[in-house]
Amino acid sequence: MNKIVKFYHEMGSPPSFYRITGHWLKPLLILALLLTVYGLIDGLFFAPPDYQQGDSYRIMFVHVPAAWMSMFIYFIIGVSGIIAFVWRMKVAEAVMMASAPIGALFTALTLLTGMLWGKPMWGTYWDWDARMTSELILLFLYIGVMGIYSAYDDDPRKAARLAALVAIIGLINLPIIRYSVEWWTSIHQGASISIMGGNSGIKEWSMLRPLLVMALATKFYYLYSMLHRARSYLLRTEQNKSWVSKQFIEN
Amino acid sequence: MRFWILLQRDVLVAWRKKSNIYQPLVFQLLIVTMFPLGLGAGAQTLQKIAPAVVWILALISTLITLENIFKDDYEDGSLALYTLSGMSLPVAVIAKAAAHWLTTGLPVIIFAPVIAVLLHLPASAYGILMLSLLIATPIFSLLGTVGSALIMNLKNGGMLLSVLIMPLLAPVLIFGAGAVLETTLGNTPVGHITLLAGCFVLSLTLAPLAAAAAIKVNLE
Amino acid sequence: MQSTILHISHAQCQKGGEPLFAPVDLVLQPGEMAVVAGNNGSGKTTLLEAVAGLGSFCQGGIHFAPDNNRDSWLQHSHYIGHSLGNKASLTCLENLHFAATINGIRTNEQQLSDGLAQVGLHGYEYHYANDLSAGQKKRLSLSRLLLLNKTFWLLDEPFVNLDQTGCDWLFDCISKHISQGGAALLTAHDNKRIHQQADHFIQLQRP
Amino acid sequence: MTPTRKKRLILISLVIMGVAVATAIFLTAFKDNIMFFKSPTEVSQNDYPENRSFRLGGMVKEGSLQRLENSLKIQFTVTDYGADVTVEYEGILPDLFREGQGVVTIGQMRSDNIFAAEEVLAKHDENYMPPEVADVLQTEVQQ
Repeated sequence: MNKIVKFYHEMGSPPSFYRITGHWLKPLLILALLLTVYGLIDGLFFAPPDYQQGDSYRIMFVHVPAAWMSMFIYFIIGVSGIIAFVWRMKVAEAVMMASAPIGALFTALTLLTGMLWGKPMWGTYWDWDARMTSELILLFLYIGVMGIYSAYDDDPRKAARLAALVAIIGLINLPIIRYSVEWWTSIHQGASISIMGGNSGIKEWSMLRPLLVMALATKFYYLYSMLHRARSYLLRTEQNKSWVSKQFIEN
Repeated sequence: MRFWILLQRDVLVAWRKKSNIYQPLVFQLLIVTMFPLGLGAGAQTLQKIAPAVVWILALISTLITLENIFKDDYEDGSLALYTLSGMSLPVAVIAKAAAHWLTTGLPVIIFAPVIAVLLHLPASAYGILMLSLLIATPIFSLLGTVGSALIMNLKNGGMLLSVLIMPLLAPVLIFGAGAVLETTLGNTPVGHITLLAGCFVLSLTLAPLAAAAAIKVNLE
Repeated sequence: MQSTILHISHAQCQKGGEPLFAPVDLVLQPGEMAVVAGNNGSGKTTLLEAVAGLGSFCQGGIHFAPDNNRDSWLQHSHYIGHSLGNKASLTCLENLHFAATINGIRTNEQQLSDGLAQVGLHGYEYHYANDLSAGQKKRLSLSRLLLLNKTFWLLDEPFVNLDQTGCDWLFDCISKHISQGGAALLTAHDNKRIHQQADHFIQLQRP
Repeated sequence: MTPTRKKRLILISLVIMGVAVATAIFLTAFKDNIMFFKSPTEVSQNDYPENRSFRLGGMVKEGSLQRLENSLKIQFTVTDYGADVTVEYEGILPDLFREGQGVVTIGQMRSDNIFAAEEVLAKHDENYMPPEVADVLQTEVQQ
């Protein structure tokens, strides 16, 4: 138990956060790359075609993990926003601001792959149904968080606190996205995988496998990219602190 | 008493500068003339888009006035007067929002039938149009205080304010324009109006807190 | 009165993550005046705003005896900053009325015009604040001090924009306030006279 | 209780109350169920806007798809197993358009009670499986 508490405190201080996560970057990147390559090959070549959609459904192996990430990252931003706002923790600010562009990227990827999937399957690139609209709003929220931060570029601390406030307000969108397909009957299908073990979704292991692998790969990629950005964020905002200059002397 | 004096002062300030009140309306009128000119279309097409256009115009003309809710007070220092008076900040925010609604939301509601006539909105929908705006314009003002508080010491914060506020206003637009549309189609707008009312209660509860938090951060 | 004491201990303000000035200590009791001096950009305004409650300290902080309650501190202090807090499109009377009411003080028109007369704005009751000169605007905001009757006055460069008689008047005004058991914390970067009068003199220095 | 604490308590209870009221309102509204579609049953009861586009959603009835002679038009029946509506459409159907599958059509009701679709969108479900599995499932169902 003591070890966990100690680890928690270490991760809260910028220098030890910087030092500890430095060791994680390379393994994370390698894991992310390997899993992506494996997942894509598995999904594109070895998974069986769908009984309805044939081969077109394979875009799901990018679309669904990206969609999960778009929401997962916003959740992380919201939580670290709360921590940054209430306890003014610098590392939380770094995690929040480092996550935002990655989340925006995954959201854009979700929308794009969704459109490419929608054209042949539904017959349209875009339909203003609740799921798509709320996902688009999620993209605007990411842009808002980054926008308010960059607007206050003369004072990063204040910028981060205001961005945290925007992120917390935006959390209200997450349940809307999640339940949009259930609350409004719309063209978008329901969840492919249900944690509660619903009666629908993907049952075939050979189809599920690449999806799960890709979900893991995107998580690792996010971790790698987020930590990488968070570290440089800390270097930038703490550039006058002694630990930063020590880092540069060591390298 | 503090609530009323703040409300009264803001209404008085707006009243002294009447251009703030009528300019959004002129703006609406100008934009609405662009629609028939740009579409080159007859009454039927206009009628089709009328619910959405009236609503979007109400939204945009309010949006351009949001920036100054706190910015003016911040610049002339009177923000310090009420933040340091010991008055509860969320209550002050509600007073500011109420004053903003009285000076921009209310004129927009009263003016809405004029816009609706120009777009050939069926007469049956006028009541619901005004009702939906009556519930929704306070939401604009309330969420506007949040946006305005976030950008109050930025020089050009207007665009950023739109980016921050628009996603939150999207559901309001969907339900509001939806209510009007359903009425023109002969359906019941009750569901949409109820959702609007829910949005109003939610923003009345949370927006003052968020705006107060933003003011506090901005004053640090 | 003796129980209300402002205690600033080892306080520092930050801008962009960097401390602005070396730590400041101050104990201000009723009947005392403190003057903050320093070059431009040394953080005088930031310090005063933080004391007033408009900002925050990155290190140390203020303690308000006896109960260190923010509300009671706000109840006992009034701050006049660079932005004077007058609404340009309201008349002098309306501005003063708003300031009094928002601070929970009921006034009648006679009291308000008396307040204006005291700062030499007699006859300007129905002029818009916008139409006043810079010095008159300053006088308008200073009139709040007399009306609100708070113990601690926090004044940011109060002598700027005032003419000679205005400066003399304000000087007397502050002296009188202090002799009656009030206290003042003000910034003045080059006013020798007030520097000499000060019970506490704080020269802000680079950290 | 100190005044500050009391104030905070009042504030928190007000917020909880506000959120609760809002949630209650939302839930009643969702009970009314705002539909983006009209179902064939609603259409058969004349519960649809006249002379105006609306969305009709349902299942494509098995064996109902046919090509009209001497034209590019196709005709099929949309059903919700309570009522049927005949839909006429000219254009390319999406890949997923199948008999027995969900469909969303946007168009107007003609006076001859045929729904003239301007757009046909296929709605598919969240089940993915290889064809063989689907076949097995199919035979199981038939048994």
